[in-house]
Parts: sequence; C-alpha cells; structure tokens
Amino acid sequence: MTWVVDNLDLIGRLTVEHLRQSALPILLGLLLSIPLGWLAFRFRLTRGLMLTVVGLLYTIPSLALFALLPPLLGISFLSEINLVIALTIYAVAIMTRFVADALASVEPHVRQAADAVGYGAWRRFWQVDLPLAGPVVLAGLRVTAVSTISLCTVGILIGIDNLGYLFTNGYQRQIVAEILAGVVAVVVIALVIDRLLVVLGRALMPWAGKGA
Amino acid sequence: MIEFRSVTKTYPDGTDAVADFSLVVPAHTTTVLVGSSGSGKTTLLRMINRMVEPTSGSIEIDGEPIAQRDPVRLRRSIGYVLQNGGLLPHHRVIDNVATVLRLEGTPKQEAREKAAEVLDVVGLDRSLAQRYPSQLSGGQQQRVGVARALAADPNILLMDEPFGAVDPIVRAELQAETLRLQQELHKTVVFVTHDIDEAFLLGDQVVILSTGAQVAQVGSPSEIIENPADDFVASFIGTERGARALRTKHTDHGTVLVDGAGRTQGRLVESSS
Amino acid sequence: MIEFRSVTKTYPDGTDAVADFSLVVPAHTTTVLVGSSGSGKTTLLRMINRMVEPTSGSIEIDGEPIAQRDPVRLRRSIGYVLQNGGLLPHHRVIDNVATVLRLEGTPKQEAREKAAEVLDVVGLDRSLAQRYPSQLSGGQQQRVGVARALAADPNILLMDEPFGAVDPIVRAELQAETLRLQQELHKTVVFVTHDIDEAFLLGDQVVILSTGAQVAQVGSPSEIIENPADDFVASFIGTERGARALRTKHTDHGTVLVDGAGRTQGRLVESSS
Amino acid sequence: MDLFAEAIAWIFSTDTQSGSLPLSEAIATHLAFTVVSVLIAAVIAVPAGWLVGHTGRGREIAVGLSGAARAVPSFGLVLLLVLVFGVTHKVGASTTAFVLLAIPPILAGAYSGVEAVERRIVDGARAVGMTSSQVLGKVEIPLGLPLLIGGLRSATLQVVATVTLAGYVGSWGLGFYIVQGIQIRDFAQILGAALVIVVLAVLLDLLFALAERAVVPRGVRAGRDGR
Amino acid sequence: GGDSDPLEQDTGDSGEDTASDTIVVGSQAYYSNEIIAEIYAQALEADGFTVERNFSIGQRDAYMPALENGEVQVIPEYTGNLLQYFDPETTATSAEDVYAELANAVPESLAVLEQSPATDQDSYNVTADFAESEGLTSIGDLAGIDGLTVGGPAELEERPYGPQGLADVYGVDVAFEATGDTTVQDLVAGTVDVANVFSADPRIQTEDLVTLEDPEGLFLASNVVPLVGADVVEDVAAVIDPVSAALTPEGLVDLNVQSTEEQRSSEDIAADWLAENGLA
Ligand SMILES: Nc1ncnc2c1ncn2[C@@H]1O[C@H](COP(=O)(O)OP(=O)(O)OP(=O)(O)O)[C@@H](O)[C@H]1O
Ligand SMILES: Nc1ncnc2c1ncn2[C@@H]1O[C@H](COP(=O)(O)OP(=O)(O)OP(=O)(O)O)[C@@H](O)[C@H]1O
Ligand SMILES: [Mg+2]
Ligand SMILES: [Mg+2]
Repeated sequence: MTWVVDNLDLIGRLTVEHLRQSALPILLGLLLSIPLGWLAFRFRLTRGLMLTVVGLLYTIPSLALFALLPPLLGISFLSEINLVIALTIYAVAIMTRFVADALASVEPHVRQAADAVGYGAWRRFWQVDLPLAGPVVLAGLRVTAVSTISLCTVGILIGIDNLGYLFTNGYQRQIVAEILAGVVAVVVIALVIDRLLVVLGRALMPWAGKGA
Repeated sequence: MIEFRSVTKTYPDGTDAVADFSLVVPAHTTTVLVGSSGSGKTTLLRMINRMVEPTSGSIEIDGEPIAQRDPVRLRRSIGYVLQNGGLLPHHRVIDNVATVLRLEGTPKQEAREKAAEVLDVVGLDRSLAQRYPSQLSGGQQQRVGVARALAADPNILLMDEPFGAVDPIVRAELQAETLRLQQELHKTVVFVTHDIDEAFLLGDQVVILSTGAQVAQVGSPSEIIENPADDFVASFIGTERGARALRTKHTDHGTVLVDGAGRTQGRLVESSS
Repeated sequence: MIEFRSVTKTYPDGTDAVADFSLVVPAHTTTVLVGSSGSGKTTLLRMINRMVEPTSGSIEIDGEPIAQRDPVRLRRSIGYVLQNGGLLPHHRVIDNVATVLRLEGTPKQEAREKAAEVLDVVGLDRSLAQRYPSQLSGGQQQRVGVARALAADPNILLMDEPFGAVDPIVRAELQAETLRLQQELHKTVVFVTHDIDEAFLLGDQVVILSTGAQVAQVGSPSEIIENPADDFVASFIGTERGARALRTKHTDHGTVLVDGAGRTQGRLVESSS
Repeated sequence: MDLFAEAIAWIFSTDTQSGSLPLSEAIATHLAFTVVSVLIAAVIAVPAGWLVGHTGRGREIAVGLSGAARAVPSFGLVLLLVLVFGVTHKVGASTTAFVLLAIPPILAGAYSGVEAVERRIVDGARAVGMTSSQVLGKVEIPLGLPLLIGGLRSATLQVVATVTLAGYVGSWGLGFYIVQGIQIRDFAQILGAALVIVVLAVLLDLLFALAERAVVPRGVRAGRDGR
Repeated sequence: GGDSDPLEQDTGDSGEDTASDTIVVGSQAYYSNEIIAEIYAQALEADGFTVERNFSIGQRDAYMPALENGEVQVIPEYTGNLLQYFDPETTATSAEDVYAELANAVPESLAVLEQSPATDQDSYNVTADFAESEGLTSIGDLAGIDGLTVGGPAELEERPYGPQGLADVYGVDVAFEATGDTTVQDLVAGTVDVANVFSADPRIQTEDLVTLEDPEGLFLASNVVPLVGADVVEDVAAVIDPVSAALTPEGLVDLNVQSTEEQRSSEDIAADWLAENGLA
C-alpha cells in the first residue's frame, strides 16, 4: 500500500488521462449508434446486416484492432486517435444493438397513439420514440461506459498512457500493489461513471419509475 | 356525418378484416360498433382517421373523401381515445392533454391553459395535472385519454374500447360520464366495444358486426332488442337466454324478474302499458 | 365443506388484503366470491390451498384445519383453475392434464389414458391432445385448465376468474359448460369473478365482497336481488339503475322491458304470478 | 486490401505451421482456454443463477457483483493474477481471469431465464402441487434455457476475444502472434491471427445459435411460429 | 496531417507547431529505459526546456517511425540493438566499432549523441545451479544439451540473436518459449533453462544468475546512447552529454534496483540521481 501512497499523483494523472480517453468514444458511440440502431430497428433487411456486422466487430480482439488501425487508416502509431477510433468501434458495436432493442421496447400502442393524435413521422421519432427508448438506451450506455473504461487499459500496449500503464509497469517491476491499484482505480471510475449515468437518467427521465 | 362506401380491407398477410362495408354515421350522435373479437371493429375505426388505409371503397366526412386529405392533419382534427389510454408516458398529464394543440402550433402557455379547462370538463382534478400517467389510476388515465381527444375541440370522436381495461365499478362511472359529456358536447362519436350492454347503454345507433365486419343489424337499441334481425343477433344480445328473456315473480319486496332457470335478474319498478 | 374462521391476511408490504373473514362454503355446491378489483378474492381463494398463508385465523376442510396438512399434498388434492389457464407451455395438452396424476406417481401411460377421458368430460376433442397450449384458442386453453384441475378427481375445485380473458361469446359457452359439469360432478366449487352477472348465473351461494374482503352480503342470487342488504350491494348489483330496474313496454313484437332511460333491456316471455 | 492478402498468406504459410508455436497448436490452446474458462464459470454461475432466480434472494448482490465484475479490466487482472499465483501458474492465473470475465453474463442468463418464466405459469405449477424443486426442475429451468444459452453465448464470445491477452504472458493462444506482431511490426501476422480469432468466434456463435434454437421448448416455439 | 512537404519533415517540427525550446522525450515501455528518459527530461527542464513526455511507447519498431517524423525528439537507446535494427547484417561487436558504425547507420533525420559507459545489452543467463551442474560458462557450452528451452520476450524468436542465431553461431539447439516480462522468474521457476535478460537487470545479482559469455559476439555491445532528432542535436547535446558521461554500468543497475526493489517512482529516482551527480 505504501506504493499507492507514494504514487498518488501518478495515479491521479493517469486517471484523468484515462477518463479523457474514454469519454469521447462513449459519446461518439452513443451518437453513431442512434441512426444505426434505428436502421436495425426499422427495416428487416438492414436489421440482419447491421446486427451481424456489429456482432462481428465485437469479436475482433481489442489488441489486434488497436494495432491494425494505424496501417489500415494511415494514422501514426502513437496517436491517441487509434485508441479513440478502436474504442468507438466497440462502443458502436454494443450500443447499436441496445438502440435497436430500445426502439423496439417502445410499446406499440403508445406509438400508435402518437400517430393517432397527429404526430408526423420525423417529429414522432424525436419526441416520442427516442425519449421513450431512453431507459433502454441508458442501460446500453451504462454497459458501454463500463466496458470502454475497462477496455481502454489495453491502449498501453500500443504506447498510450492511461491506467493501463500501471499494469505493464507493475508487471515488469513485479509490484503487485501497482497492478492492483490500477485494477481498483479502473473499477472505481467505471462504477462512479455508471452511478453518474443513473443519476443523469433520473434527472432527464423523471417519468421512468424505478421499475422501468 | 361519416359515410363508409363499400369499404374493404385486406391486410398484407391476407386477412380479410373488412369486406364490403357500408354505413352512415349520423352527425352529433353516438354510433357504437359492437362485435366479438376479430370482427374488424378496430380496423373500421382506424380507417376513419387513416391509421389504416382501405384496400378499396371510400370513406367520406361531410361529403368529402378523406383519401384526399393529409393524414397527419386529418388525425389532428379527429379525437381518438384508445384502450389503455395510450397516453405518452414521458409527458405530464397537462402536456398529454395539450398534445394536439401544441402540434397545431398553439403557444405552450396557451395550450396548457386550454388543457386545464378540458380537465375540468372530463371531471379530473387540476391537482393531477403535473403528474405522469403512470401515477394515475386506470380510470383517471382513461379520463385523461378522453380529455386529450377533446382538447382541440374536434367534431369527431373515435373511442376504441376505451373502458375495456378498468374494473366494472369505475367502468360504470366512466360510462355515465360519457353519456353526460355527450349530452353537453354533441360530438359525432364512433365507439367500439364488445360488450353489448355498453353498446345499448351508450349508443344512439348500434351496429352489430360479425366476422369480416359484416353488418348483422343496425338500429337503435330498442329496435334491435325488440326485433332482432336473425338468430345471430338474438344470441349475441342474449334475448333468447339468460338475462334478457325474463318472467315476473312476485315476492314480499315487490315484483322481480327471473330468467328461465328461476334466477332473479332484476326488479320490475313500474308497469307502463 | 370449507370453513373460514376469522381469517386475516396482511401482506409483507402492509396491505390488509383480508380482515377478519368468516364463511362456510357448503359441500357439493358452487360458492361465488364477487367483488371489485383488489377486494381480496384471489387472496381468499389461494388461502384454501395454502398458496397464501393466513396471518391469523384458520381454515378447515371437512372439520380439519389445513394448517396441519402438507401444502404440496393439499394442493394436489384440490383442483385449481387459473385465469389465462396457467398451463405449462412446454408440455402437450395431454401431459398438462395428466400433471397431477404424474406428480402423484401414476405411470405415464395410465395417466395419459385418464387424462384423455377427462378431455372428453370437458368437451375437448381428443385430436387436440397432442398440441401445445399455444396452439389452442383461448377458450380451448380454459377447458384444458379445467380438465387439468379435474384430472385427479378432487373434491374441491377453485376457479379464479377462469373466463376473464375470453371473449363474451366463448365466455357464455364456457359458463354453460361449467353449469353442466357441476350438475354432473357435484364438486365443492369456489369461484371468483368480478362480473356480477356471472356470479348470479353460476352461484348457488354468492358472496359479495368490498375492500379488505369485508362480506357485504351472502345468499342465493334470488335472495340478494330481492333483498339487497344495503346501498353498496344494491349499487353493485345494479338494482337501482340501468339494467336491473325495469319497466314493461308493449310493442308489436310482444312485451319488452325497458330501463329508466327508456332503453330496452329484455323481453318479458311469460307472466308467472 | 494488400494487407488482407498478406494476412491470408500468413495464415496458410508453412512458417506459420512450424515455428515455436504452430498455428494449429495456437488454435488448440486458444480454444482450450476458452472452453475450460466458460465451463468452470458455468459450473459456478449456473446453479447460483438458478437459485437466485428461483428464490428471488440475493438478486441485488448478484446484479451488483456482475456489474462490478464487468468493470474489472481483464488485462490488468491477468497480469495481477500471474504475479500473485507465481509464474509457474500462468495458465491457472489467466484461466481464473477469464472465468471471472465469463461469470457475469452466465449468471445473468441463468437468473433472468428463470425470472423470465411468466409468473402465472410458475403459479399454475405450484397450484397443481409441484414442490419447490419440481417447479425449478420441470418448469423454470427448461423454460429458462434459451436465455441461459444466450448468456453462455455472450460469455464465450467475450472470452474467445479476450484470451488473446494470454499471449502477453506466455506462448499460447492466437494472442501470442499478435503480441509478437506488434513488437516486430508484422501487420500481416497481427491481422492473420485476428482473422483466425474472428472465424473461431463466428463458428462458436453459430454453434450457440443452433443450441439456442434447439433448447426452445417445442410448445413455446410452436406459439412463436404461429404468430 | 495533410502536410507532406518533405523539407518540413526534415526539420522535425512538422509533428507539432512547438516553440523551439519544447522537446518531446520518449521512452520504451521498459521501466529502466523510462528512468533514463526521465533523467534526460529533468536535465532538460533544469536547463530551461519545456519537456513533453511520451513514455512507454513500446519497442523500437513502434517508436522509430515517430522519431523519424519528429513526433518524438529524444529517446534513450542502446547502441548494439539500435545498430542491428538499422543494419541487421552488421559484424561489429565491440563498443567502439558499434558506436562508430551506428553514427553512419542512423537515417539522416536522426542522430546519436555521445554514448554512455553504462551498458544494458541482451545476454543469455542460466541459474547458478544449472551452470554448475552442466559446467557452463559460455554460450557455446550449451551445445549438445538436449531439450533446452530459451525464454524471452515474444519478439526474441525473430531477432538475429534469437534461437536461429544460437544455432547458427554456437550450434546450440533450443526451443523457444515467450515469457514476456517474467523471464527471470520463469528461469528461476524452471519453466525455461536459458533466459534472455538485460545485463543491467539487478536480478542477475539478486537471483544469483550466471550470464554466459559471448565470445562469438552474438550480442553486440550495447551502451546507453541518446537517439535524437537531427534538428535538436545542437540544443540538447550540451545538456545530455554530461548525463551520459556520468551514468556508469553500476549506476544503471543501481537505478534499476531503486525502481524494482525499493519501488520508487522514476521521477524521484531521476531527481536524486541528477542531484547526486551535480547535474541539476
Ligand atoms: N396489422 C394487421 N395485420 C394483419 N391482420 C390484422 C392486423 N390488424 C388486425 N388484423 C386482423 O384483422 C381482423 C380484424 O381485426 P380488428 O383488430 O379490426 O378486430 P377487432 O374487432 O377490433 O377485435 P378486438 O375486439 O379483439 O379488438 C382480425 O382477424 C385481426 O387478426
Ligand atoms: N403478494 C402480494 N403482496 C402485496 N399485496 C398483495 C399481494 N397480492 C395481493 N395484494 C394486495 O391485496 C389486495 C387484495 O388482492 P387480491 O389479488 O386478493 O384481490 P382480487 O380481489 O383478487 O383482485 P382482482 O379482481 O384484481 O384479481 C390488493 O390490494 C392487492 O394489491
Ligand atoms: Mg379492436
Ligand atoms: Mg384476483
């Protein structure tokens, strides 16, 4: 434990880096998955295609994806963009399915009621379908946030500093406390973000009771 | 006045929900469509606001074919009450009621004031206005559904088994309320139910449907009970059995009416001959 | 005979579902518990086969307190028909009916033969035996539910709104079937409904309940209609309004009965004075 | 696209079949890690999940633990456990990490499968006189199987992708090629190994998709098809 | 960046539009290398430079492109391994020869500063017990022992001094086992018989390992040497050359001990070392 006390500033610095690196993919994942999820929800043809592609993306080992993006996209190997893109791909892979399920979870009779009172298609999507899909989208966002934060650590293997640094560095130096500190820090920030999302969800969707 | 002219509806999967249906729904009265499950009642109702498009035939409102009207605008001009309310769970009661007004572009404040007045009309306390639908009882939700349908003051009101999901006592209350409202507002109401008692209670004109929306009989409740068109109608309304074929029986507490099995079904309050 | 002695049930969340309820259910007759939603009907019924344990008080079957009996064996000795059937979706109709026999250790073949006979009793074609419940109509599923309850030939049959989910025509059919069965089998039946007409149709004894399973009135249908105990009962059974307070009216087609609003509610078939 | 051609060439080159870790052995060890981890996780999580679903007790704990476990970075966990267990137990340490990874989805599949059985069906089963264990064994488990298999499926897919990390601590699994490839900048090797993993994942997924169908009880499926 | 002006690439400023006194210091993903990088960084800072750290980048193959295009401007390197990277066919083995050849081998955009006396080169090690029972002193003594396994990082398999080199140069046949970052532990635990360890690894002493002699020069001498962008040589040489001069082989081992045994952070180790040597 003395290691942790002696290196609080290092842990703090890496935590900030870590959060910064995970935030963008989580956000991008949410934004991109809404149109994709809608496509998967709306048309039978795109549904099969979309869910297959998304399923395949998820099976690509993170390590390989991180390493392959630079040659495939022509980005520098050291660039954080690699990590952001790779994590965004996983986030989209998780979120698309959730968004499709979320839209499907909107009760048909509510949807029909909206039609019946005279919502146009576009307006209905933004004012009825999407808000009502909110609770399930939020559930997906929570899964995405937690897994992105956890997956982000693998970035250290392509030279991007974050809490994953504590894993490889601690492993080389044989310092159990260092690795443990990294694992705990990742779990803690993941759970804190998760709680924050729940609180945010309550604030944005006061109508969704606890059970919903 | 709403007129169905030889309307047919075959769903894409081949179900013939409505086959060659014609009917005139007079203005400012209540027409009840009654029939058992799957007889095509909902399909008929939804064709009026173009939620369902007829396969052939046409529907006219006050002589104008609705096929030429913009569906979204048409729907805003017609009130629709769904079974289970069909309220938007993420909008407060007041905003649910104000929905159509807002869609029509009424400023928020004005729409809310109007909506609050409509809550009074349907007998809902204004203190409920800020709640979400899930915080109301089933009966209250139904009233909100009615209020929403009335808010933009449409001429036509469509009601699809609006009281099917509430318990019998609340149901009786809502039925009474509906009768009262109609006496005040004189809308053209098309009401769907599979409860023949409800049909006779609320309908000025009752349309009894069999499968495929075949009209078994149209008429006022009295006409139908007094003169059922055929065996199907007779059995549907129950004149031949149970509660509708009664004999009198004199007891200490006055004359009661008993069915074929000798079970008491009602009391004879006064003889008008 | 089933006897409730000062039975109380408070659920863990504090809901007082049943408060000090006492009742004698005579053997070989049908007792109907009727009351609006939440009045505690289901709770009462489920206490008879110990699906729910009373908080205080006791229930006796033929003089023996059920608290001393093993709940699982007790349940196997009592038939229970649930709303919506509650059938096992992954077992064929025949095996659903044979469930209790199999649980009791009857060999498979024998249990199936017995089950097939019971299908005849409830009027289900044997050709349906190999289907799964989801391949049957709602009415057929209800019959399977009844068959399952009857298969082990119990003395007591509990029925919890068994016909609540089927449409009115099938419902009338099932009610008639139930009357016929009871004339043949003479079980001790406890039947729960919130439909007062169904209660009067099926019940030898009708128990009208208000919230907390308070007994508003107990008696035969005739006794209750002829002499409602209080305003609550009167309004519940509707003697004061609508369909139960009738006047006669003479028409070309004979004498009909009309309600306060002049709407025809039935026909007078013959005057027995 | 050149890279893809090179990657395919890498997969089928004779060097890949020999070397210190022949491709066939890498596939075998990769699969072994996956199957063993998922099996161990299933032995732990399935009974626990059934119990949680059946009794409704411990649900909060199960949900909470699964949530926390999902947040644990597998990469850190593998390294941590190798240090804690000692280098002679790298296989055990890695397997433990993968088991922990696989438990949450399997647990969730098991309890949600049981919970998803409609209350009235369970009620009916109890009412006709099934004992508590008969209700679990004859009703809840068979009707909950599809969701359980779904849980096993997502656990397996996660593990098969994550076993790659074992390549960082030793010469096994397809991850070895990726770790080595990163150090020597051999992108064809990285992509080749990744493609093999994806193919394995797709095959496993297919297997589970078939299993998922097979375990849907006949009557339940009949109802679905009928609609 | 869409800017592809080759001249600008050469100036090394293309990566970022930095002020001339901002220096990007990189390091390998290896704690010992990171300490040296930290020493460079702090020394530069003491001299008024603004330093950006880009540490634990990975292996040579990972960071070399970044150095060549100017994203990273200074990184601690090792002469022998670096020469082998640029010229795999090299035959130089002595420290002087290696350094001389290296100066010619680096691409134009890069330069090496003065090399340090401190060395940290690959070496093959066995346990003392094994060395004694088999009578081992030199790599060549391994020839003829059956069933040997050599452990090292995954990439050792592909290096010139890897299993292939052992066979070609010494006629030693070994199987290869990737032991990642736990090579020493694996050797001690007996999972492997021969371990590829850096010569400055303190565990050679603490774990009582025997480093096998390399008379045929399988490994090149590998002294610590700063690899820098050609455009910043002028700026940084004055600061880093004294650091290189002060860093001794024993001193390097000591730095490593402070990191692994005493678990001190590289900042603290570097700060103390600079202070002790009067460099900051
Ligand atoms: N969207 C649809 N696609 C295919 N068939 C449909 C669709 N909607 C309704 N049907 C079928 O059309 C027929 C009439 O349906 P409809 O909903 O109009 O009946 P209903 O009288 O309202 O019945 P209920 O009382 O059960 O509501 C039924 O056979 C039904 O299954
Ligand atoms: N398991 C339970 N836990 C807590 N409260 C319960 C439970 N079951 C029933 N209740 C409550 O007890 C009261 C009586 O319920 P019960 O189900 O017996 O009524 P019911 O007359 O059968 O109603 P319905 O006609 O709606 O079926 C209700 O207020 C109900 O909410
Ligand atoms: Mg309908
Ligand atoms: Mg009930």
